[in-house]
Amino acid sequence: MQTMPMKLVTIIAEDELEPRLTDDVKKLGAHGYSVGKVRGEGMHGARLSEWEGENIRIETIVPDTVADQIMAHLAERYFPHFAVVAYISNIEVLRGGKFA
Amino acid sequence: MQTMPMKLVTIIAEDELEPRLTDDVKKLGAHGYSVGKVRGEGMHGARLSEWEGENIRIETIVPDTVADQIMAHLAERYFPHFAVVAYISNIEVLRGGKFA
Amino acid sequence: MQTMPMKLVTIIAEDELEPRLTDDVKKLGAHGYSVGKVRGEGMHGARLSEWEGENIRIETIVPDTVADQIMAHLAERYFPHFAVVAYISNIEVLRGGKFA
Amino acid sequence: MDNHALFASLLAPMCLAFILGVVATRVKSDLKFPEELYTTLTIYLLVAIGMKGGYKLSISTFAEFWRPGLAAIGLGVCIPVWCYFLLRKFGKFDVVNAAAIAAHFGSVSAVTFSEALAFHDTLRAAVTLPAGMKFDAPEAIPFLKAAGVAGGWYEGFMPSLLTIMEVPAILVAIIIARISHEERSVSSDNAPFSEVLRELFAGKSTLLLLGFLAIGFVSGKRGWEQVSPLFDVPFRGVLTIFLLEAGLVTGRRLGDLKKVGPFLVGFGIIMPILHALIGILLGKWCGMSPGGATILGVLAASASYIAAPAACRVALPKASPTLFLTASLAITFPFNIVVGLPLYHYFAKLIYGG
Amino acid sequence: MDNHALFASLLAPMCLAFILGVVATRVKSDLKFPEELYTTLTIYLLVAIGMKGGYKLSISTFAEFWRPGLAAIGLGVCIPVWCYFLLRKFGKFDVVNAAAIAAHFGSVSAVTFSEALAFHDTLRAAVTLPAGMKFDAPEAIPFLKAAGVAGGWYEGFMPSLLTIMEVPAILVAIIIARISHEERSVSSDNAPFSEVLRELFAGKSTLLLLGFLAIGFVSGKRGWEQVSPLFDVPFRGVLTIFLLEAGLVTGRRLGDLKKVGPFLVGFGIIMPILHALIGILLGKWCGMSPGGATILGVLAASASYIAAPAACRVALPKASPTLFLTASLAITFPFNIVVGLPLYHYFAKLIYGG
Amino acid sequence: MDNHALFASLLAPMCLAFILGVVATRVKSDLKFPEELYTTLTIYLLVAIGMKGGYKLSISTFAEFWRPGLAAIGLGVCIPVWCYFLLRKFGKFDVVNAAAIAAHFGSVSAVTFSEALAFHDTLRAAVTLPAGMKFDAPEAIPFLKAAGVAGGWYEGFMPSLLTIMEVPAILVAIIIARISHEERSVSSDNAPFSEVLRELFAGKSTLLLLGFLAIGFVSGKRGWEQVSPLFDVPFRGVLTIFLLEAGLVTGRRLGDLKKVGPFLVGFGIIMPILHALIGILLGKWCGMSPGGATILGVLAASASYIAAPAACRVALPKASPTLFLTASLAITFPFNIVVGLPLYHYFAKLIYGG
Ligand SMILES: Nc1ncnc2c1ncn2[C@@H]1O[C@H](COP(=O)(O)O)[C@@H](O)[C@H]1O
Ligand SMILES: Nc1ncnc2c1ncn2[C@@H]1O[C@H](COP(=O)(O)O)[C@@H](O)[C@H]1O
Ligand SMILES: Nc1ncnc2c1ncn2[C@@H]1O[C@H](COP(=O)(O)O)[C@@H](O)[C@H]1O
Ligand code: NA
Ligand code: NA
Ligand code: NA
Repeated sequence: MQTMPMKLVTIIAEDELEPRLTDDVKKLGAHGYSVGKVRGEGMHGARLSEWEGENIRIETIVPDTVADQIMAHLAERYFPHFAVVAYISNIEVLRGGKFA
Repeated sequence: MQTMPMKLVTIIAEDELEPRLTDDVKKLGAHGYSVGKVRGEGMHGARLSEWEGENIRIETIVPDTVADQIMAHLAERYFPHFAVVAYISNIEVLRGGKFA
Repeated sequence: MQTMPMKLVTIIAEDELEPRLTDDVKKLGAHGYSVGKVRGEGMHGARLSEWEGENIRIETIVPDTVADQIMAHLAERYFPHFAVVAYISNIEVLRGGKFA
Repeated sequence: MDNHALFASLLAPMCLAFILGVVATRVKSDLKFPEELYTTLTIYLLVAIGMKGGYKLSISTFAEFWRPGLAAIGLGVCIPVWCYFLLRKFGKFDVVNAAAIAAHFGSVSAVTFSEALAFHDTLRAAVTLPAGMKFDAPEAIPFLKAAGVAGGWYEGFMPSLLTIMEVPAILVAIIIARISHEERSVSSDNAPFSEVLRELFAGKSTLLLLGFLAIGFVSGKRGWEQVSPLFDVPFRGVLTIFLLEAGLVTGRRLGDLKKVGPFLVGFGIIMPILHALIGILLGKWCGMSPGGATILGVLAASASYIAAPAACRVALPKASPTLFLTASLAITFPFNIVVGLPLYHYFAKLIYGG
Repeated sequence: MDNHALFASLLAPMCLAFILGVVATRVKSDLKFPEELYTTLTIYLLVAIGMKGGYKLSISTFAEFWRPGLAAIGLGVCIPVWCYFLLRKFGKFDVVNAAAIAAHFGSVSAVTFSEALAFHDTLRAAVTLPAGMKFDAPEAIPFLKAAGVAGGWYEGFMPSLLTIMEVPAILVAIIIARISHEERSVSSDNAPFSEVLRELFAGKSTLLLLGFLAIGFVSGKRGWEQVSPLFDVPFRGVLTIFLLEAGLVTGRRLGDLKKVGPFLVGFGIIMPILHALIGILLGKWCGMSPGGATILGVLAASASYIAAPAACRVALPKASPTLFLTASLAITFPFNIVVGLPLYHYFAKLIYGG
Repeated sequence: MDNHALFASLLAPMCLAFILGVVATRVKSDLKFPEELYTTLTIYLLVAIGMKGGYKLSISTFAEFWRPGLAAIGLGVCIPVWCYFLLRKFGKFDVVNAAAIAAHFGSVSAVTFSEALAFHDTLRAAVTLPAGMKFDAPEAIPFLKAAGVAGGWYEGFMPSLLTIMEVPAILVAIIIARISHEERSVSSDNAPFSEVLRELFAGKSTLLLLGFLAIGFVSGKRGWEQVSPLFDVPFRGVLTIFLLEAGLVTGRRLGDLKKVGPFLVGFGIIMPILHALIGILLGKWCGMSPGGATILGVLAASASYIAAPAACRVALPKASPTLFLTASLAITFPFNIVVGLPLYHYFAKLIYGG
């Protein structure tokens, strides 16, 4: 089995942003994504229940360049105004073509 | 604290496959796993609500060899027919023996 | 975009421990965390439904030293008595200052 | 179409809630239902339908039931056959997709069925009865029956027909796919047939419908009285909430209409009309009441979106959910709920001369 | 304050459940509600309020309605203006935070409103009626009205006022923020105004309230009868469960009281009292019944925690949720539920001379 | 065993739904309940039981209550003691596991209790009453009482006994574990005793039961009338849904029976029978009605699966959930629901001579 290196971009954000963020990652070149629900605490205070709003956790497997573009886009459009956290990890996948 | 390197295999798949997949990873040598719920979009279209079916996200911490076997097994049995995505990441754990 | 290396500590534990664990990670220096729900199986048997209790999955982005302290703390206080699994991964973030 | 039928369909809270759901997605509302609520409402509807059907069956006779029962099976077996050939021949779909769509149109939708019952109950409430008599009292039955199509009366065993019609079409469609040449060559990919059978009968909708049909039958009137405050009294309120959610999902899927092409859109509207007509005629031929025949027509017209998708994912994993879900959820389901019900009622009027 | 009013507020299961929720967080109970249950209960309450309001509106006349309707809009427009200036001038809040808090106090809380209705229904149940007459029968209305403040009677269109008052205050507050100098300089950060408007009217609470108001209005009595077993009969039980959850959330937020400072705590108690007074006086001036005027006062006094936070997150993303949520959830909401209701009832008694 | 008792247990929808749930797991159905639904149903059941119990307690006298109350505490204190010694001596379990299992058998199950109430209500419905009298009317009570064991009448304060019996057994079992030598040596691992106490009384089941017992007591008849359409009327329907889910979980756990060994299987069947007998005799000795004594027996026989597991995880983290959950969920719970209820009813008949 020959695995290929790929980047995993994980975005944690307010759930109101879900439609915008998933649109954006698709436009920037991601061929897919997965979204889970999380609660959390950070600089913007606690988001631990529906009353306070909750967070989503978006994961998308993308090539290096797309990962960089997503991060740059987040830094420009979202970081200044919204409760958004994002990070990149290195992963190995099979069928690299599916994500490139 | 002496940490040990280990592999984390993450599998995203249709929720109908959960019992099969967790059985398989256990048979291939994983001593445990965790499953969360996610929604998602990919090649097979959107799986964003119960009507369309939803996805699960299985994580299992395993030694290198088991990780490879799991990936090979997925590539053979699941990738051709089902909406399944999988990747490996490098992690560090304590108590390496728990996972080997 | 200049990314910075950071550690991601992931903790999987019984949901009863959530308040204690999130308090502990904050005290040890994490500026934020996210919590999702997972089910799972491991040494302590299956935790696959509310009847058996369920698990949570805490993620916190922290600098290296804090990651080590969290792991050491878990090893001392939690591993002997509770169903807890934890691992560290390397990630890249923007705005490193937010997490340090 | 008279006023009552119009109210009973278009102006009833159920239908309006469905439309509100579609509107909400069009204005990009942040309204969304937790998935767990959807699952919970589905469980409720299936349990409630099954339980009530079982109780009603326990007070029906075999003589009344056997003919409609056979008709229902016949519809379930035949509909997927002609759907498959039309989809292959004129729709140019490949084997697996044609079979999967055929399975959906041959099987049935419990929610469309519930709407049909609610529709008839509303008709019933509008019948003029002797002073002081309530429309749901047993003494009212002769008057309702006498009112014919407008009386809204239907046989109590209708949920049994729903249950009967759920599985056969899916089985037939899978068999068609398996015996066709193309599919055989890749059959090693597929789950064994026994597995498919188990999946079908153990599938949640069949299991709940069949299981609670049995429970309702066995525990009879005494059992029904214990649970009807939950499973009967608030039923239409729950259906309203469910249809709001159904509208949200349908609205989100409307964008897929382009993807599936005009053939499937036309197919998803014309076939239900045809199936409804056949169902009503068959119902009359079996000696069913006008209401019962209309509901049999609705069952024939409705397309499954719980049992069939789950079965197709296992038995025909190469079929595209975009095709079969869009056809059943975004085309046939709203058509039946909004236009179909009063239309089929009108057919019944013509056929029974009400 | 007489015994009935006291029972109707403090000893009713709803209020006690709220207190139990607060106590549970104080003793660090592991009791928590699934978020999906919260969402489900919210959907239920909004649908039920809207639907009942629409039905009641369908049996009201425009002549009764127009004056209270205008009064409600007036309150929604004016409250955020004076709140904003007080918060800026005496509270020393910056533009965005002052505007966001003002939006919350100008808008309304559907749960506080429901509690106010339940409170009045309980009063009503205590009125002495001719033997054999039920307090919810139409014949009882003249007796209830005759009992004045103690009769607990209110106009059926109150939920329409709730709906009317939800949006304007939020709009006004956002406009104030936008035209103020500080904010203009960073306006490129903000969503365009059209987007804010869409967000407001498509926001889930407005959409459900408005949508079901329309559905209730259109489907009228027949529609109402179909769904009232779910949306009316168990309403107060559901409210009890909801208030238990509200208590849990309020309890967890009590710790934030320190963070927001004494000014906001005082503001969150004094302003509701003031607004309630204004509301009741305005209601009387519009010719409303004592009960209706009290409820208008409650609407004015209540602070939003569904529509306003969602809108502020989009339109004023720099506003601090800790400030506006703590003010509305941890201060004003419990104050209104526990102390406010009987107090405003007492005001109405003084004003109407009951 | 007469027909009514048989119907009341085996053929009632609740019990059949439980069996359906077990069957569903055996045929590997994809039917599963969202966890949130389970939590919601649990909250509903506990609130409903507590609230009704509080209301009924508010119309009971202390003279009726004190003896059964003491008996309940006595059972809660003694059962874990003898269970512990049997488990240590004959079962060869270690200290923590023996204590944890003893805690489960000494504490009680709210669902088994609810089934016992539903069982008796069904009996009650079968009593022959003077024409026109309803079995739940106050006038019927003398007739029900006169019918003895078959009358299905029981004291209104039974939910208070449930509440009383929840905590003591868990406390006693934990104390036993702590004072035993083995455990003391590792006591530094354990949560301090004060923490355990808090955990017990703030645990969700105790908090909801106790809290709503108080709310029901304080808000009395007027409060009860406001919420009974949600907490009383549909109760048995909700219980049916809950038992379906309980069946699913039990079914999945049946595979663990092998793991726990034959001793625990026998223990989980024989001890409940013994405890039921003791409970019924004690109830008679306290002057309780046959129905009340049977239900006290059921409480003694039932094993906890909400409060006890949560407490053991904190206080005895080394105890194995496989052991205590399999014993209470997969053995004792189904035994009590399916076989136990009619059996204990039969015991009551022998003891009271009904
Ligand atoms: N250090 C962190 N590690 C993990 N998640 C975080 C961290 N900081 C913030 N978050 C998540 O991101 C959300 C927004 O963060 P913030 O903008 O800091 O309030 C929080 O609600 C958390 O869910
Ligand atoms: N590039 C991706 N990154 C993250 N998740 C993905 C990606 N592609 C697909 N997925 C997830 O895997 C599921 C199946 O993918 P697919 O087979 O491509 O439809 C989707 O529903 C997503 O939840
Ligand atoms: N190898 C593993 N990989 C991923 N998750 C695990 C693994 N082992 C255990 N877990 C998770 O950690 C929880 C507690 O583990 P344990 O203490 O081994 O029972 C389990 O319920 C799983 O959710
Ligand atoms: Na059909
Ligand atoms: Na207000
Ligand atoms: Na017991």
